[in-house]
Amino acid sequence: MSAMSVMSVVATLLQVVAVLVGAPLVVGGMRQVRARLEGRAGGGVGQPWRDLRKQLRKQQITPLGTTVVFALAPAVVAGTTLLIAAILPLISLGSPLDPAADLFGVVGLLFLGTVALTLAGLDTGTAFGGMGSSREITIAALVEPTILLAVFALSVPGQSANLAAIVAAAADNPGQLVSPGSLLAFVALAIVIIAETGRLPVDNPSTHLELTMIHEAMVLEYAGPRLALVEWASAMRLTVLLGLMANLFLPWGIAGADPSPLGILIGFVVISLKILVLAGALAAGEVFIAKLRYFRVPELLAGSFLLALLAVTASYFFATPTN
Amino acid sequence: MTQAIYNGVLNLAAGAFLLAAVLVVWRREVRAIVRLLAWQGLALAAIPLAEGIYQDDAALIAVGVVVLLLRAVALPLLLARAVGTEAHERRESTPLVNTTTSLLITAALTVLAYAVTRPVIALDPSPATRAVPAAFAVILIAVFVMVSRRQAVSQAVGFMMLDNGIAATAFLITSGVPLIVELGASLDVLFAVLVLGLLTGHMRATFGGTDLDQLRELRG
Amino acid sequence: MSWTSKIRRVGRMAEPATPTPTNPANTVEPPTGVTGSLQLRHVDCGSCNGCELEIAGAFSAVYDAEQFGVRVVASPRHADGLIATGVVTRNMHQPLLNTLNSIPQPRVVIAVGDCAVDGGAFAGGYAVVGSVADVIPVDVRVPGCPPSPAEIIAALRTVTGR
Amino acid sequence: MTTALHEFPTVPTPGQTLRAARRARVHAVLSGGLTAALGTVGVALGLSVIFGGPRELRVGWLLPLVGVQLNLDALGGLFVAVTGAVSAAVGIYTVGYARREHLARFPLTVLPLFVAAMMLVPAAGSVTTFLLTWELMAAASLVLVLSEHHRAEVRSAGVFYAVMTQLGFAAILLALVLLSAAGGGDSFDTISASSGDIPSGTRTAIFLLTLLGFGSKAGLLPLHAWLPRAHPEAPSPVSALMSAAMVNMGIYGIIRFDLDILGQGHPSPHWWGLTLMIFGAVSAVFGVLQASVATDLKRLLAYSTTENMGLITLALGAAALLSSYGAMAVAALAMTAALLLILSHAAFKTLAFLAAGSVLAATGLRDLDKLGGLARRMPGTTVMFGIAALGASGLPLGAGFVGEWLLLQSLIHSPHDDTTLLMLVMPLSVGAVALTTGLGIAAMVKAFGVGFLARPRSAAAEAAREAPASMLTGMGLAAAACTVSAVAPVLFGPLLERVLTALPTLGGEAAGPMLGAYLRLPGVTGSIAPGLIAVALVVAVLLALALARWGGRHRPAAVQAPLWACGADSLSPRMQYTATSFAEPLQRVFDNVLRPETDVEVTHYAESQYLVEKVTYRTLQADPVEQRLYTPVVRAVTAWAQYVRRAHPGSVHLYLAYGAIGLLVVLVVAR
Repeated sequence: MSAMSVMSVVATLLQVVAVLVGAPLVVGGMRQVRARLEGRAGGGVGQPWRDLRKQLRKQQITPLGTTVVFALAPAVVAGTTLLIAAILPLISLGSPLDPAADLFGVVGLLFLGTVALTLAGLDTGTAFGGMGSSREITIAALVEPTILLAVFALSVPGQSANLAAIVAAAADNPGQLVSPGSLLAFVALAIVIIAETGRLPVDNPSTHLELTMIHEAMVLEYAGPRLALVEWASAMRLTVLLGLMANLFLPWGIAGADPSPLGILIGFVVISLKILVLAGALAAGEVFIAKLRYFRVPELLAGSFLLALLAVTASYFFATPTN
Repeated sequence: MTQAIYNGVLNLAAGAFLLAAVLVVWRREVRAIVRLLAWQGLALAAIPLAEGIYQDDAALIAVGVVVLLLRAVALPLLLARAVGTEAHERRESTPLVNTTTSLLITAALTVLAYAVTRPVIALDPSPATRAVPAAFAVILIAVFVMVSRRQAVSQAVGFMMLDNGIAATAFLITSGVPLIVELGASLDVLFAVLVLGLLTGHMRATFGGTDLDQLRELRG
Repeated sequence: MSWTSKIRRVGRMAEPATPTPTNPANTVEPPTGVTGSLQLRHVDCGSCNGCELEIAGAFSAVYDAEQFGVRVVASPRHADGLIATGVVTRNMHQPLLNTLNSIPQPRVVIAVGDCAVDGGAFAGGYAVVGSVADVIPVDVRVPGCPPSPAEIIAALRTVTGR
Repeated sequence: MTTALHEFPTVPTPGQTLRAARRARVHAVLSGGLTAALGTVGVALGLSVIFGGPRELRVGWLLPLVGVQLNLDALGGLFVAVTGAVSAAVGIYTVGYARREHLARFPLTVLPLFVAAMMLVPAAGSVTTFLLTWELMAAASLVLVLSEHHRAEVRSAGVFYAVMTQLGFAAILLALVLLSAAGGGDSFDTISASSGDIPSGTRTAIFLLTLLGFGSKAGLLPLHAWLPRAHPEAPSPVSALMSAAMVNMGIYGIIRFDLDILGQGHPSPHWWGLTLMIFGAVSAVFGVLQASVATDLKRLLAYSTTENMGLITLALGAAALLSSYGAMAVAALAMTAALLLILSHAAFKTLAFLAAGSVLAATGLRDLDKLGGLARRMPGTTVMFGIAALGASGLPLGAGFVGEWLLLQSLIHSPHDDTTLLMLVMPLSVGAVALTTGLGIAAMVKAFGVGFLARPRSAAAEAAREAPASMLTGMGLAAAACTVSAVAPVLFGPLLERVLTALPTLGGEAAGPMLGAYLRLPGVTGSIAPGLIAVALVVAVLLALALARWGGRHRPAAVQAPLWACGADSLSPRMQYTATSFAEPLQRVFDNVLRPETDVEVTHYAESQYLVEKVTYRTLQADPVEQRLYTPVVRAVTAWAQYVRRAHPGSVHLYLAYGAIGLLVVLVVAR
């Protein structure tokens, strides 16, 4: 594309590298916030990185009877997440991949990762693997309507579902951001992101009880480098989704389509701050809530669907003439 | 206050107003519901306050202040006192319609509200009238809450949401209600809540709970 | 909200950490060479649950073993080591071996409590195969009946090196 | 299949067996080859019509009075080409399948006939010809469904299919008779020219009747009941033809008569589009819900057909609705989505049914609860089904993705200035499409993950072996089509553009979306590049694999180890999740719609009620629409038939008298 300048490529590469390096730190920060609120000292922000480095040095175990699906699923989850990190407007607007996939495409890629992991859970042929996959796919199926409706609501002001257009429209017209449609979409999207990344109250990421697991149950058989990839990928998913959320609703500070080096620097610092604040808020909120009973999760998702529907309706009907 | 800020505040208030109603449908904890009602009162009060400040109308600001005190503070406090201390009274344990279905019905009601208020907006398109569908949706949702809840307090919340919705519609369509009218309406609600408080007390004394289904026993 | 004020009032519960053990005589090289990260799979081979309580205490807010990089995990595939308690009963003999074999290399075995170290009060019992050390090679021993959380943490820190 | 062998009670001599085997091979090759050849001709013909202009053929002598009129235009050409492509793949596949499954000679003979009939339907240029070819197609397919008529389920499915297809035909017959009467002619051209003069009451009647007739052929709710019965019971190549090609004829009928011919005169009223959208959305959601809880592999695929036809109808409805509001550009988008969905659905559904057929041939099983572990035993088939499942789930890199993306784009870009209807319908439609996609993913993960991965759940699955080369080749063709529509829909670009231009009533004059390497939408901002995504994803996955090698020199050698059985020695395959348990959460969530019959029975030991002897869990997922809607109707019809039976005492004389009286009445009335 003509808009594809050297600097926008640099910004995109920086995004990918920053997500790769920063995602474990985000998770470490969230665990640290939780630990401090619980009165513990906590393992420190760098703990997930230590765990990752250690897992990468451990033996790889392939359970007997599994196929290439089990072997490749971690790479597919990580790959889709990296690709999403390259598409999203995190640091700058002009990712060369932006015209290649709009928000629907990004959601599709996200689900592709989820599907890869659920298939891996089934592939092991263990009771817990199947259980985790069944639960994960049920939640994913119920999350999809909310996500797509929220995308719809967000695409109304910018007249496009392409991410750069949505974020640019929001940045140009900050009044839209406090409109009911935008707020409702924010809440709806927050709920589905929580559900998709397996955070409380949908899933408890730190549970040890197999019977209460969703995401963890699927990956019980992974060891060593593949486990490292799975955990890395889930940290990256959380990070990019928080980044997406931050820039959809608080677009300030993002560099333009053809950024200057200073713009990239500012964009990088600003998005890091936004993600850290959002992650901290999420972790702090989790201290106060317990996991929902699995069969009450559909209620939560029906609620988020309602909010997303209201968001679309509101953004249609409220659409104040933006002179 | 500039036009843009006025628009923003009005939209925000309408959105929060509607959101509070939706959350009332969602939650089962009676205390949480009462708290949400207070938030809704706050959003309601923001409408006349914003209009008053925007139009420099002292009477409207006064109405806003009255609404704020009454609906965001006084009434929720009174209701909170009516909530029983027994565990089974603090939760809508078994609503007549399950939560998922309630939420879907709420969605349908809201969409309906948006559809039927189109002509009203078309009469006089302004930022205020554009928010009317939200207020109207709250009225419909309130009726639904009253239909589907068992606890007397949740019924009262439904009733107050109904009144909030009517008040919001009035504020938005007429761009302000005379102080005396608003006072009258609000006092009406206040009395209703007092009476409800008395009634729940009596019910608790008689039946040991405030589940309205038990009223059926009164039938000879 | 009452929870927020409680969080503020209590503040930090965990006791300040003592210096990292550095004496090479009684430390174990971290299995992978990465310090400060140790995931453990716990196996109760036939314990009286005294050691379990103390282990739970070690991971509580007061002792907070997590600050030294130690975590208990659900799957042995995710673990670097086995933390075993109690004497090995006949019924738990094979499961103990299965669990150990499911842990990817390199791995450590930590025996917690007198029973696990040398059989303790149950040594020679008719349902007992032996202590954990009799059945599998043990790298770290934590004697005591039961050992205190502080002793358990001290032993764990000789492995994590943190 | 064991049942097929039971038909030969006497043991044949070795010489006979050899000769029979050779004859069977010749039949298989002849029938399959002919089918494939017909298919190839169909593709060539379709493409030549699309790019070269319409062709006409009149055979006056074939049918008395009116003659047979064949008139192939771009729209018909598309459907002929799709049918041809499906038939080509199915034909090659049949060569191997017929021998493995011992297909009888009769169905093998009818197979090419069925394909020919299906390709004649879109080529029909007049009402009579259309009705003739339609009935030919229906009859041929019925014969094929009944191939394994010795099984009771097949006969029951056949009865269902026969009744419903004939009722549908009656509706179509009535509609077309009305149309040709009002339009003043038999040929479609004549009717189109004068369709503006058709009074609105007649138009409405024709619309409703065609919707009924063609909707039942396309498997739309509530006329879908035959589809999940007949498609699974037919031999798999026939299932593929029916599910990937024949159902399209229902869609063709709706486009041809309701949108094209009736749309020539004046724009259709808003409620036509709306009705189509509602039927489509309800069918899509219901179909996918049933698919997500189905445990029979072919039944699952059949319900997925209902789902996809629903989506296509939704897209058609959106196109009609939008064009009735004058939003031609977006209407063209919706129409492109519908056409692309037809193409991609044909590709992945052919593949899915063929793969299910090789599983059936290898194991004799359709029940997912008994399958599993096929990935190691039938790797080729597993890959094929994986491609099909990815296509059906509507995920990126899958065949269905681009079509669904276009549909969503057309829904979110509908104008929303002053039209309350659009403002209400479009968000709800997006919700319906999204729910369909989400549940579709669950259904396909179940079919692939439970059916092909994990460990075999029965001895039959354990003993499965790979399908022969001809079957794999047939599947390979369909897989290639899937891949093209997944990563390079650009190849379909010129094709769809020609078809769109030939449909002037649906915004054909407005520019359709540009299906280049980047799909760009005209008039609105929005683009996607499926090929680029595929390449980028491969790069990203390689990058992830490279990252996982980091620190590899410190790592002990990788090993294989038995599964972690929570300390126990081994896991029995029975401990795995089955299709039933996998779908149980969804079944519970949608309990109100699906209304499954579940039954838990706990037996205690006589000694103590605290000791459980066994727990029996039984669940039956029937089709709730069928139960609630069809059962009363069938019961009423049966009761009425019982009543009428009294007039049938068995006396020939009485019957002759009935005839005579009837004749007299006709003479008097028609005087």
